[in-house]
Amino acid sequence: MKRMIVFMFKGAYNNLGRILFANERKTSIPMRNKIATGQITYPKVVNENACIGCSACANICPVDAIHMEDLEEPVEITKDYVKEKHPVFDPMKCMYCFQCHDSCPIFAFYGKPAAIHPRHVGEFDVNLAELLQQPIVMKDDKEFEAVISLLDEKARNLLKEGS
Amino acid sequence: MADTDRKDRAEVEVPMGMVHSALLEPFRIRLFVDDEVVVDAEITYDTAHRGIERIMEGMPIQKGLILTERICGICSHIHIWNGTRMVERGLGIDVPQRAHHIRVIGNELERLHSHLLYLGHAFEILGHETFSMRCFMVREPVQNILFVLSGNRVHYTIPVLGGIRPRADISHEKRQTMFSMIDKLETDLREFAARVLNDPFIVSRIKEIGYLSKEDAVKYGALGPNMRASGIDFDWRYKLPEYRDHFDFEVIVRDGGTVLDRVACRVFECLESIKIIRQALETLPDEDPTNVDFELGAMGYSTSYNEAARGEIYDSCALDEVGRIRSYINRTPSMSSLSAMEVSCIGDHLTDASITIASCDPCLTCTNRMTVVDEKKGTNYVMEPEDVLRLARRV
Amino acid sequence: MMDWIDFAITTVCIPIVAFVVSTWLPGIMRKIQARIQLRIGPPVLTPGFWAFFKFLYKERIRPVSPMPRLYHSLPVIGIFLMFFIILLTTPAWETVLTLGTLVAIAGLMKVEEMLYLFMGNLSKSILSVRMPYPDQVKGAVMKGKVRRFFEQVAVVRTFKLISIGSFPLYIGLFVPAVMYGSIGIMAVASAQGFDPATFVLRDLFSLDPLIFTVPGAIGAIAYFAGYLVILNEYPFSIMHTKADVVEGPTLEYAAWARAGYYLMREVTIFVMSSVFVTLYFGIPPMIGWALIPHIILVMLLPVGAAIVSAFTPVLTFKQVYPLSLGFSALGVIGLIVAML
Amino acid sequence: MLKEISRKNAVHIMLVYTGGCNGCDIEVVNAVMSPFYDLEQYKVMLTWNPREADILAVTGPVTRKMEPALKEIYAAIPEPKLVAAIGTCAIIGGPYANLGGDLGSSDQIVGGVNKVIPVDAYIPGCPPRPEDILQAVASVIPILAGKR
Ligand code: SF4
Ligand code: SF4
Ligand code: SF4
Ligand code: SF4
Ligand code: SF4
Ligand code: SF4
Ligand code: SF4
Repeated sequence: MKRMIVFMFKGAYNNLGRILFANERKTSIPMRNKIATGQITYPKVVNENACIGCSACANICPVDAIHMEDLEEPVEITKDYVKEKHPVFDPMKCMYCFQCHDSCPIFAFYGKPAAIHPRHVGEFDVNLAELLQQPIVMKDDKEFEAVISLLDEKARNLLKEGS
Repeated sequence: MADTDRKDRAEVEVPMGMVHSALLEPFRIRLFVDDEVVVDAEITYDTAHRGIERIMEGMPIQKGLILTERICGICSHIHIWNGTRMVERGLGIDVPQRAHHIRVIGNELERLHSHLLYLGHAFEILGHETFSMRCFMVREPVQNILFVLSGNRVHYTIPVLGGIRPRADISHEKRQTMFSMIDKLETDLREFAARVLNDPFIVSRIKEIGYLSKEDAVKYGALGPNMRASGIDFDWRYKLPEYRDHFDFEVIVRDGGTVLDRVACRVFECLESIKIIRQALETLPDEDPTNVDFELGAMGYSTSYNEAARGEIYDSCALDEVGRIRSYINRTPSMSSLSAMEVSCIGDHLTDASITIASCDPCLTCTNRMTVVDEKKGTNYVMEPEDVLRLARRV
Repeated sequence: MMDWIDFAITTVCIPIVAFVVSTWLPGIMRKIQARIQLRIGPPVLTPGFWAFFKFLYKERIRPVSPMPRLYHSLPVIGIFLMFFIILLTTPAWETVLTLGTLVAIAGLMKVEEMLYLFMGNLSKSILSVRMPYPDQVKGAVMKGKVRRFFEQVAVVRTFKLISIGSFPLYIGLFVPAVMYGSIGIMAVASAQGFDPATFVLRDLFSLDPLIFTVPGAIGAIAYFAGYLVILNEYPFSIMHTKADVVEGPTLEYAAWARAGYYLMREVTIFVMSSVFVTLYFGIPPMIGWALIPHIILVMLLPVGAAIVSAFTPVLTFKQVYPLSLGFSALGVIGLIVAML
Repeated sequence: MLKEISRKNAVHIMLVYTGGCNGCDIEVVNAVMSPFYDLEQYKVMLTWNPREADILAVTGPVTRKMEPALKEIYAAIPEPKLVAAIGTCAIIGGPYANLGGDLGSSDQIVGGVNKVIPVDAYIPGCPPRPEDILQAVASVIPILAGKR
């Protein structure tokens, strides 16, 4: 009984504060400001510094939600491989089947986080030059061929050499 | 005998759904009432049938597994995990312990968010908006942890054959973040649980209604917390090596069988889940989380059971020589728990019936089964036992 | 002659005041609830004022109802009833018509409640029986029973609430009558020291409000419970509950008719509270200085209702009956104390 | 004048789930119920009654069973009204309408919402985050206000 009364008074006190002074408010004000100015952006789906620009994701996407755009400044990854394009993702078309993610060679061949993830790609660093020197771990030749056929020609040569 | 008795007493039918504030998901409830006391109930759930099992037929297994996740946005992880587990069992693929741990973490986080969602929904039906909002507030950190872990709040896509997707691997920083978020979550949850279970108004609304006896729970196949709230001590987590050998936790069993027990059961399960997540994070082995050293190929019929937030889940399928799916079957807990609710809401007030039905955590997206589509007439309907019998006789 | 001018001014102005103030009330209530729920909540004018005008400007549709015109006219009747009640409690009407008795108010409130019965029976929304779904080919044991719309379920509930739920309200209404031995509203107010002719703000402190006496306090609690019932506010919103009947009798109101329904509800919140202030604080609504304390005090009940409803679930009849009986019993105790 | 202002200041939103996976549904409910997001601060209030609604938020691919219900509910909303398709399922039918094995994609799905009723706003994601939903809803309100 005594506990109950103490509890009620405490509750009344807390709620008075909430009503009059908006204490303990949980609504996110930064988000409110962002929405008011229309600044909510779609989560990042391509990790630029992990992508080798091989076009596999764009080639496999069943609904054409990805297209490759030429980079303004090509990035030299190894001495004989220059990344010239990068994937651009259209969320309106995507159906989140993960085929782009699963066929991205960074994931398919090296088992590292893929450079593309249709949800949110996350923050991670990959040393591509080093990675591309590693031998490819993939037993099944058929599967290897299937994935490699998705890549553009330059990337195909590169990875075939690497394996 | 009892049936005819009831039949005479019912005066009216009150249909609810498919679009209704208390149901949320599209399903149809027909309540047969005498005055306002429910005499019989019929729950039908074919509206969300999307034919996932059928479109999976012949798909490469990796793609199919991604589709299993899309069966449901609440039990998303458990579907893909159980499917993956089934294939791994069938093909004998070794999975690193680290991957097991991360999958368990995913599953327990899912249990947390599912149970909290359940509570939020229950309060919404009780008309208690404030507490419903508190529930969602407590739930918010869980969603954030999941986002940190996997990059999405709902479909995390953690397991992949042989391990986990590297996106969901737990780095050192991630682990620290998760620890601190979980500590915060636990204090909030305990405070809230104490507040709820001591609120006289709420308890007066949910005690002594929706009684499901132990016998009925067995007979109608209630699963998961619904079954455990009726006094049946069974949990797949006791049997799975992923859990059994590594974690120390309790399975909550209560004897009452009422809505109050089902709610309380879930509240306490949440605390156990937090315990498991902590242990998993603490004992996370340091190794490569994904094993790519396996070959896909023909697989005989393989099965797997697991404990989803809402009860037992079952997957089975076979693979052909190139690893394509043959006859995937997935059976989910809501399916059978719902039929148990058809009986347990009998004898309650109409308003209580909706909380009773909600108290089994109905969620329909996995539950929709056989629909017959008559292309010529352009109609479709759900097969009834009589229809099946008729067809059988005709043959 | 003076009286008649006063009468005319009051008749025009008091409803306008009631309209203006009442459109704020739902917003204030919602804001309080939102604060308790630890969020920002809608701006104060949104739920009452702007929603009302928005609905006025929506496309007029024909409701699915056996008698659409009658159905649409019910909220209008409700609004007029409420304006009538508040006017009955003004001193100006009292001097001219001398109709302002507690019996009249109780009677009009009953009529107001009855409106829900008609509404429910006249509304046939899409959400239950009319939902396109092949129920009849399903396997239920009890095929072919009478199929009932949500609204009709709500009607049954309204009926139950009228017969017992709003009892506390009526007892709360009659505590002052017993206390001062008169059913005239002005008599009750003047017994508490109010004089419409000479009232200035300073007099506020020389009043002797009923609510500060023991029977008055008890009666006020009973009145408050009845107030929640008549507003269908949580915890007594069983005829309006989202858990099964969604919005009950008012489901089919759209466009201007829904605006009308909104206004009816808002005005009910205001008027019921205004009657309370008149009876328990002895300050009736009138064009003059008394209006200021009156309107401030009118906020009391809605604010109380908002706080209570933020902390209670909807109760079923299992709880409503005993609670309502309890409050009635409390009210009766108040009556007895008042008689002593 | 009053018309536009009032429409901008009070909006009612109704949710219909047409057979999605729950993911979108929950994120919408999150946007409405969670105090962290709080839809009501943008003057948008939740309703379950089509007669009261201005915006119809649809999640999930439209299944055959839900098609007639969705049409009727849309018809029950008085003008002006908007439809928001939430999630990739509601936009293009999601994986159910676009993926398939031997038997092709699902024949139980009519497709995206725009195959059944006209759609004014598309919110991508699987599921969209609550903040995406909030921003989209907040940004369609002026369209609603501008309607006849
Ligand atoms: S990769 Fe396959 S699915 Fe995609 S466009 Fe080419 S043929 Fe079609
Ligand atoms: S996840 Fe989206 S972008 Fe990637 S392949 Fe599938 S549809 Fe295309
Ligand atoms: S498949 Fe991966 S590496 Fe290749 S372009 Fe796409 S994101 Fe970049
Ligand atoms: S029964 Fe459920 S899980 Fe199976 S295809 Fe139908 S909707 Fe999907
Ligand atoms: S009863 Fe249901 S779960 Fe069992 S086999 Fe048939 S469809 Fe599958
Ligand atoms: S039981 Fe089915 S619908 Fe419910 S959460 Fe689990 S998978 Fe989803
Ligand atoms: S878009 Fe994704 S989350 Fe939404 S209903 Fe479809 S599958 Fe579920």
